Amino acid sequence: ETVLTVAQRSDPQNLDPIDTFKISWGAIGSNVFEGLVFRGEDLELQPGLATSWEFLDEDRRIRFHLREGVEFQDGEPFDAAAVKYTFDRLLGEQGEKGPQRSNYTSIKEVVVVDDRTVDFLMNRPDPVLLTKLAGYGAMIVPPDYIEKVGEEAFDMKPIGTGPFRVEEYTPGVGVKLVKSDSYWNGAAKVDAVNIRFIPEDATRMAELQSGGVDIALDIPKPSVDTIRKSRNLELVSVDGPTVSLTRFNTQSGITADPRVRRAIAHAIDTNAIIQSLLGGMASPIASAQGAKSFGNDPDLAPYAYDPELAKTLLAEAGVAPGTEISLDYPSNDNTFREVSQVMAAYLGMVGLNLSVHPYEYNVYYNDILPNGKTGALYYYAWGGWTFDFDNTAYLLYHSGERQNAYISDPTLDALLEQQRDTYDQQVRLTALQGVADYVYEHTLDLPLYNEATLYAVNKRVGGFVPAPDNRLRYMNVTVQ
Amino acid sequence: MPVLRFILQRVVQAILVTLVVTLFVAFAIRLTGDPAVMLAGDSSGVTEQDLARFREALGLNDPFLVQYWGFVKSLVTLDFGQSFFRGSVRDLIGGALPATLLLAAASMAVSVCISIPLGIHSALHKGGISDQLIRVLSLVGLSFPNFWLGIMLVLLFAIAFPILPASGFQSWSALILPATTIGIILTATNVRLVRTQMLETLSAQYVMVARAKGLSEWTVIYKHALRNAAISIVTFLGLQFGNLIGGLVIIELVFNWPGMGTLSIDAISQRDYPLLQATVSILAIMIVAVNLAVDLIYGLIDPRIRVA
Amino acid sequence: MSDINLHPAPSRIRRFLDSRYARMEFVVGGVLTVTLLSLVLLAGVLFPGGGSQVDLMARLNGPFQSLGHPLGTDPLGRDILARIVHGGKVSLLVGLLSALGAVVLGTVIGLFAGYYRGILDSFVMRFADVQLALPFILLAITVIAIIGPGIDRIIGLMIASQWVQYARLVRGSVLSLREREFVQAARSYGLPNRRIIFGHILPNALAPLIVLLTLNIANNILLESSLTFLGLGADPQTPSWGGMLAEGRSYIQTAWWVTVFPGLAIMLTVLGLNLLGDWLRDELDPLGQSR
Amino acid sequence: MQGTTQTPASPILSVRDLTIEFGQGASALRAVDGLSFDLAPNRTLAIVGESGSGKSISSLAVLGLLKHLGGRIASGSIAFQSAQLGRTIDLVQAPQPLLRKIRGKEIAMIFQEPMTSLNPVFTIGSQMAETLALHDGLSRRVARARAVEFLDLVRLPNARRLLDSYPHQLSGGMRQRVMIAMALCCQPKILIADEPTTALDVTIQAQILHIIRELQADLGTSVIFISHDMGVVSEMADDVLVMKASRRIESGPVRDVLGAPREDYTRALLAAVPRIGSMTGTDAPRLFDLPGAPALPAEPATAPQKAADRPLLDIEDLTTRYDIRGGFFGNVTHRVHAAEKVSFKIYPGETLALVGESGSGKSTVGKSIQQLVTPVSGRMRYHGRDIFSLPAADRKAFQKQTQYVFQDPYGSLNPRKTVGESLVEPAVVHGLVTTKTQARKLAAELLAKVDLPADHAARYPHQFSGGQRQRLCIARALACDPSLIIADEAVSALDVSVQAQVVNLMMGLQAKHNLSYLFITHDMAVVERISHRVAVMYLGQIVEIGTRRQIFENPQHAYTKRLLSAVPVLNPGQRPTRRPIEGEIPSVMRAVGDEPEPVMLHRVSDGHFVAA
Ligand SMILES: Nc1ncnc2c1ncn2[C@@H]1O[C@H](COP(=O)(O)OP(=O)(O)OP(=O)(O)O)[C@@H](O)[C@H]1O
Ligand SMILES: Nc1ncnc2c1ncn2[C@@H]1O[C@H](COP(=O)(O)OP(=O)(O)OP(=O)(O)O)[C@@H](O)[C@H]1O
Ligand SMILES: [Mg+2]
Ligand SMILES: [Mg+2]
Repeated sequence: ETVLTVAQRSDPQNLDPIDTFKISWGAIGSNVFEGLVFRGEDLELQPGLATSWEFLDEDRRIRFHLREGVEFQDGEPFDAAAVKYTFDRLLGEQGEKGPQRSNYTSIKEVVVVDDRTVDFLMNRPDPVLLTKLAGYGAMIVPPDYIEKVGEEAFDMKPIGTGPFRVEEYTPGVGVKLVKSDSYWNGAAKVDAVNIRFIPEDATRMAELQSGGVDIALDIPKPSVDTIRKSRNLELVSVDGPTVSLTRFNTQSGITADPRVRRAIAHAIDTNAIIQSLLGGMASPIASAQGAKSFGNDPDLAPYAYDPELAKTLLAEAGVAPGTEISLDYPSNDNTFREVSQVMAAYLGMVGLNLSVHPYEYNVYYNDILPNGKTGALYYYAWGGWTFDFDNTAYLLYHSGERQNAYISDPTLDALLEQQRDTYDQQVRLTALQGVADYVYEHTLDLPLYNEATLYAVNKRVGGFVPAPDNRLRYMNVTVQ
Repeated sequence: MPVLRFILQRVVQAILVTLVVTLFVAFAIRLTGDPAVMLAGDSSGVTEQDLARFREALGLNDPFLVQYWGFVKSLVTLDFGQSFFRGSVRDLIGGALPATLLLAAASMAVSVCISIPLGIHSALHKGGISDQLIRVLSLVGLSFPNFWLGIMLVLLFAIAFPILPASGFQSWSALILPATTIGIILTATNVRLVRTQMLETLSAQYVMVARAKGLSEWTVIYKHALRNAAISIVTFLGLQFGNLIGGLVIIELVFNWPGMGTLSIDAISQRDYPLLQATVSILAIMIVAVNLAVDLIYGLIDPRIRVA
Repeated sequence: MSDINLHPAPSRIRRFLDSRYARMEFVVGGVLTVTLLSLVLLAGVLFPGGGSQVDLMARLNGPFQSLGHPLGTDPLGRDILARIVHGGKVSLLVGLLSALGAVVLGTVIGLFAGYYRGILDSFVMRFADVQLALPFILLAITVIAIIGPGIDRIIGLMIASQWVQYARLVRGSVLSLREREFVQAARSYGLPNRRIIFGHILPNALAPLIVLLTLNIANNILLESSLTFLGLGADPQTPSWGGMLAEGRSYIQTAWWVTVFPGLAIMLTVLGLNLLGDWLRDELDPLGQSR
Repeated sequence: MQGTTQTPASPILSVRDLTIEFGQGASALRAVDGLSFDLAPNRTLAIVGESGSGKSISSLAVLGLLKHLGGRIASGSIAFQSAQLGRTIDLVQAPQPLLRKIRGKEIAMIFQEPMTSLNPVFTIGSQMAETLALHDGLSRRVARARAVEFLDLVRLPNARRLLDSYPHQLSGGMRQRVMIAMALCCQPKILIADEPTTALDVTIQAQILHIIRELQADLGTSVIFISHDMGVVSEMADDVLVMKASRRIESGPVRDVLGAPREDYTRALLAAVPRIGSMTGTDAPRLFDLPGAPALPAEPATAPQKAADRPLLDIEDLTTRYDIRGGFFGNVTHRVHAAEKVSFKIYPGETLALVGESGSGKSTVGKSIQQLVTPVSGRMRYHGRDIFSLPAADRKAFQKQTQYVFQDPYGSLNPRKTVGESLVEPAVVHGLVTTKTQARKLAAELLAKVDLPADHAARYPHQFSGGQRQRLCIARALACDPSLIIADEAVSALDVSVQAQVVNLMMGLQAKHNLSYLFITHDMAVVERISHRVAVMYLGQIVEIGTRRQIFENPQHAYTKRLLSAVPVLNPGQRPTRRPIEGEIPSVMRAVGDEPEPVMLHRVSDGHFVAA
């Protein structure tokens, strides 16, 4: 019996796809569940449980043709009723209690046409819907099984159509997956996957080095060198979805002045930060998205490091040297704690005294951020697994969004709404790039970097393909 | 029936303590955060309305006292209800509490077995080379940050000489490193404590008398002197035990030991009210129980101290 | 175990050591403490930059390699020596004040509870139970929410949550001491309770307190950083030993010096203070002298 | 068998040139200087002499326990003929494991201070059984039975129950008897008895001495008997060694040394011995004659005018009981009726001696007056006012004016304070001294009063001898000019000359300041000298009370008579012919509900009352 052991930082705490939106779910759920649409490591959309789909009724209806001969891991057949059940559950009472529902509210209803065909009736156009059907809340669940065991049991031991089934989930400790014999698309190469939750970086690395785990996720930057030097480990990196930025209080204080914001942007050498603190495992960005994101404008260059220009701009804006400003961030982010101190050093060189201020995570996202209680600068990191700028941009720049306390700009609102209203990808691209350009122009944010997703893999492991979105699939992985 | 009455009295007090602690905790946690935000997690597009819906679903819109009463009921029926994010609280605690108790007991045992002989040796050879060495080492030991020590032990025994598992909880051998780490840190203080307390009693007249009876040095020290030195030692051990079951967070993290410390820290940072209230009540009850035991032991150790 | 000293006349060397021993403790402890204190007090003069000079080109330089950074540099390229010297300000302030505050408060409360027993004792000890059961982090978050951050808050919080330990420890000893004859004697000649408590009971209950105090000084220096990182302290940029250790945590494997030197600083502080404390105790303690 | 003068050929213990030092280098203190003596088998060597002259320290040296006190043998040898090893060994050089075999089994010691010699946290039974199990290999049950036997032998009441008692539940004399029983129960070859009977009333003392003699007769035990009581010494000893200031003064057979002393010090010592009956026909107390000191007026302390004065302290029906808990839940099953309806008055300037059987409740009465234990019922008036309801200011005055000297001098001194600090503390509390210099001066004065060097103020309690500590406690009581001193067995450990000096001092103070004493003691000779009136306690009740003359010359109660007849007299070499006490040992411990019958006192003559 071959067992693959994987270590990841956190416990999703709930295996039901609609109850969680934790990235940590992705590397488990993607092996157990499948959606109608499949998006692999290359980020291309492909048929999944649906073999094909078509847009009908002026795009108000999307028809999916379902795959034959698929069954859930307990033998329950996969059919149109299961699809309908899945979305009724997501959009209904059960979904209301979870975070996933809000991503799928563009769907009005799912109608069973026949056993192998379903229609999605849309409330409004949703250009990202197909992508979203490939992940998380849209995973198809077994109606009979849920009715039989109940919601609470399903949280702990769910069943899907994927290549592995959940054998045992021990909260805080790990999940054991075993190969499903009834998988429609071949059989997994290992018999079981033992996923362990190891929150402490040093411990996860120790387990990796001692051979206790075969694959480790969430590699801390300081360990990159150690892994590289190790004889039996391999570091695998791929562009990830997560972008980090510092945002400005654009409404009050000195950062209400765009010149000051621009000055700050030019005062900080993000490249140097990436090369040193992040070990080069990140790329500079000009907007709040990485290179793989739909909506990225490759022509937009990050703000250049130009302290002289920064000083000039500050002088122009009438900011006296030695002016105090502060930067807030959530206290659980160790990397940014370092980055923030480097930023303080850079700003010091152009005459701004930056004090940094951590807040407890919940306080930060519940109070400081939404209520606009931040300092002149504040930290924001976002990892949209859809790789579509819409997701990020809307929540960052559309007025009235919960976490956007400062920006309310009709131009941005219009662009954002325009791209949401159409399935025309060209229109959308233009609009999203427009958003990026506009934000860049007015220096509404200071984009810092797009972190690479890092994996460390023992050399006895074969067939490992890194997933940019953390949704690792272990089906084709082998281990000696 | 003084002892029985004393215990009953303490049980009543324990209930009061638990209520006060949980009331405070329930109040403080609601004051400082919102579980709905945690539920939203990394999800995009969660709106105020969504949050309001979460709050409704979690029962957070009820008046505080109604919510608290619900908790008290769940406590009385020993069905601690559902965690906001992760299933049955009883199951979670049922997993974490034994792990914590095991680790705490093992490390206390390690520490007691090492520190008492060492402390006594040190006291007997006051000023000698071995005493100096023990004292300096104990200071070094107690100023070690526990995570540092833990990671070092892992690097040493799991990576450099891979004889023990680096982390985990499944096998007995996995207990060795965490118990040793905590054991070392506890030992460092306990050695000093035993030493100072023994210095005091070793000079008592009755110790001299015990020697004059021809008792072996072992009996003189471990029976006659140690028992008299034991009050402070027992108090200290009681405190340590309380601390251990309450807060092994860092060690639990380093060794990936799924105990109560991590559970309650998670509960706090996620604002998981039911889970937090339950862990804190368990903790309160344990602490009261440990202190009751300590107070009863006082009476056993020193008959001049009467309980009640 | 004690079959030593068969020939009662001690050797010359032994005698020399014995007579000097107390003074050796004093000298070593004193030198350590004074050196550390003066380094910390003179931090501004010795390292005017405050150790906050970030230099990404010089990050994680090893120790003993260049004169500029004798103890190496941290992940941001800051000089570790300078940061240790400056970090002492916060660390010593927090470590010493919090431990002192807690020991004073807890000792007084424990003395009274143990001496008078009855309702006062029950009340105080149950209050202590409540205190022990409260999760420290929650307390910290609540404090920030209500009164905001600051070093004084850190110290206050540590005192508020640690006095309990001292109170329990003292109470235990008092329960036994109050039944001793010399306490009764003092009572019989009309010594006010207050003076019995502080003059007779306290000196006999001091030894275990010192042990706990030592432990807590070290712990609080470390704890300070967790609270600062949580937002309870002033500004995480201000160096402190605990902070340096915590920040170096992810570099333990790659750059040992980042954690080892601040750890050493804590250790030397604890060592110095303890040697002085031991010396003082031996000076004051009759029981120890003739043994 | 009776003491003869010839010295047997081979001594079982032979001490040569023993020199003992404390401290190091130049500051070293010689506690014993060149001491030599021999102890023959089956004989008793009495060591007498000045308090602090090194008697106890020498005994500890024999057991090889000095290093635990911080002392060391600077030179000398101690040769011991060990029966179990079958050879002679030098105890100075012997390794600890060997010494351990000898201690307790072959050489047993009764320690001087019984109050602090028992481990407070173990029951009497376990402390006794432990030794038996160790040396005689007895099982727990057999050991307990043997322990009961020995406790009975030393006339401890309720021996079976006593096994489960803790030391603090026992009176001073009871603890001393436990110590004796413990030392005897392994039937050692050499018994070192360091003032073994100081806390015992003379009847029980006689019993104990009888047991020791029997043991000697049966097993040929040799005894080193350290005592200040010359009467006891003359009854017990074959040979006597006199010590003063760390040195031997003279030694020899008892008849020679006590009958025809050669040295001045011995003569002075003997001259100071109070002889019972010497006061017959007088009413008032009289000072001891101190050799060398100027002759003193015959009658320093005039009898107080009771009729005129109101009593200083008026005790009425004082009842104090201790609960004894038993069973799993710790219910009260028995009560110790330590004081039952005790009534007496003390007038200003008067000394009331409280004598009585060991364990009869004398200390309890003292502690009740001092409010250290809470009485069950009764009234206590001080200057006519109820002690319990005194307002704060008067309570303070009461505490200043009544000083209590504890029976346990070691325990009642704070081990962490220099004796200087301890001595002046009462005076400091009551505002009599305010400055450091005053305090230092007072400490020096007080030490001088009890014949201790002023520089001892800087020492700590554990650095003194038993008698020295006792004097410290007396000195402390004198610190703030009290008007009543309750002295519980305060002079029992003092050698006769120091005792005479201290008692004289007390009487002098009485004459000068109209001081009153409640003098709890077993030493009838001292009682005769010092007291105006005497109260006799038996089983928690006062059975006879009257003036000293009435009691001594016309004792009425059977117990009083027995007490007076049991006083040993100095008659070197003469063995007493008293019969041991037999029969039931009466006890003050009773089951709950079984209250003792209160005795009724009948008037014998004016002021003399006796129980029916
Ligand atoms: N630990 C000590 N350190 C210093 N001096 C001590 C110590 N113990 C005893 N001494 C001194 O040694 C001397 C002899 O003490 P020891 O106890 O033998 O006297 P003693 O003859 O038994 O007197 P007493 O009749 O009063 O009991 C005393 O002067 C005492 O002060
Ligand atoms: N704390 C206590 N608990 C139980 N019994 C006690 C306690 N203290 C004293 N007793 C008992 O009370 C009785 C009287 O004791 P007390 O000390 O008053 O005797 P005493 O007359 O002073 O005797 P001695 O002359 O031997 O000192 C004894 O039988 C003793 O066992
Ligand atoms: Mg003596
Ligand atoms: Mg008594």
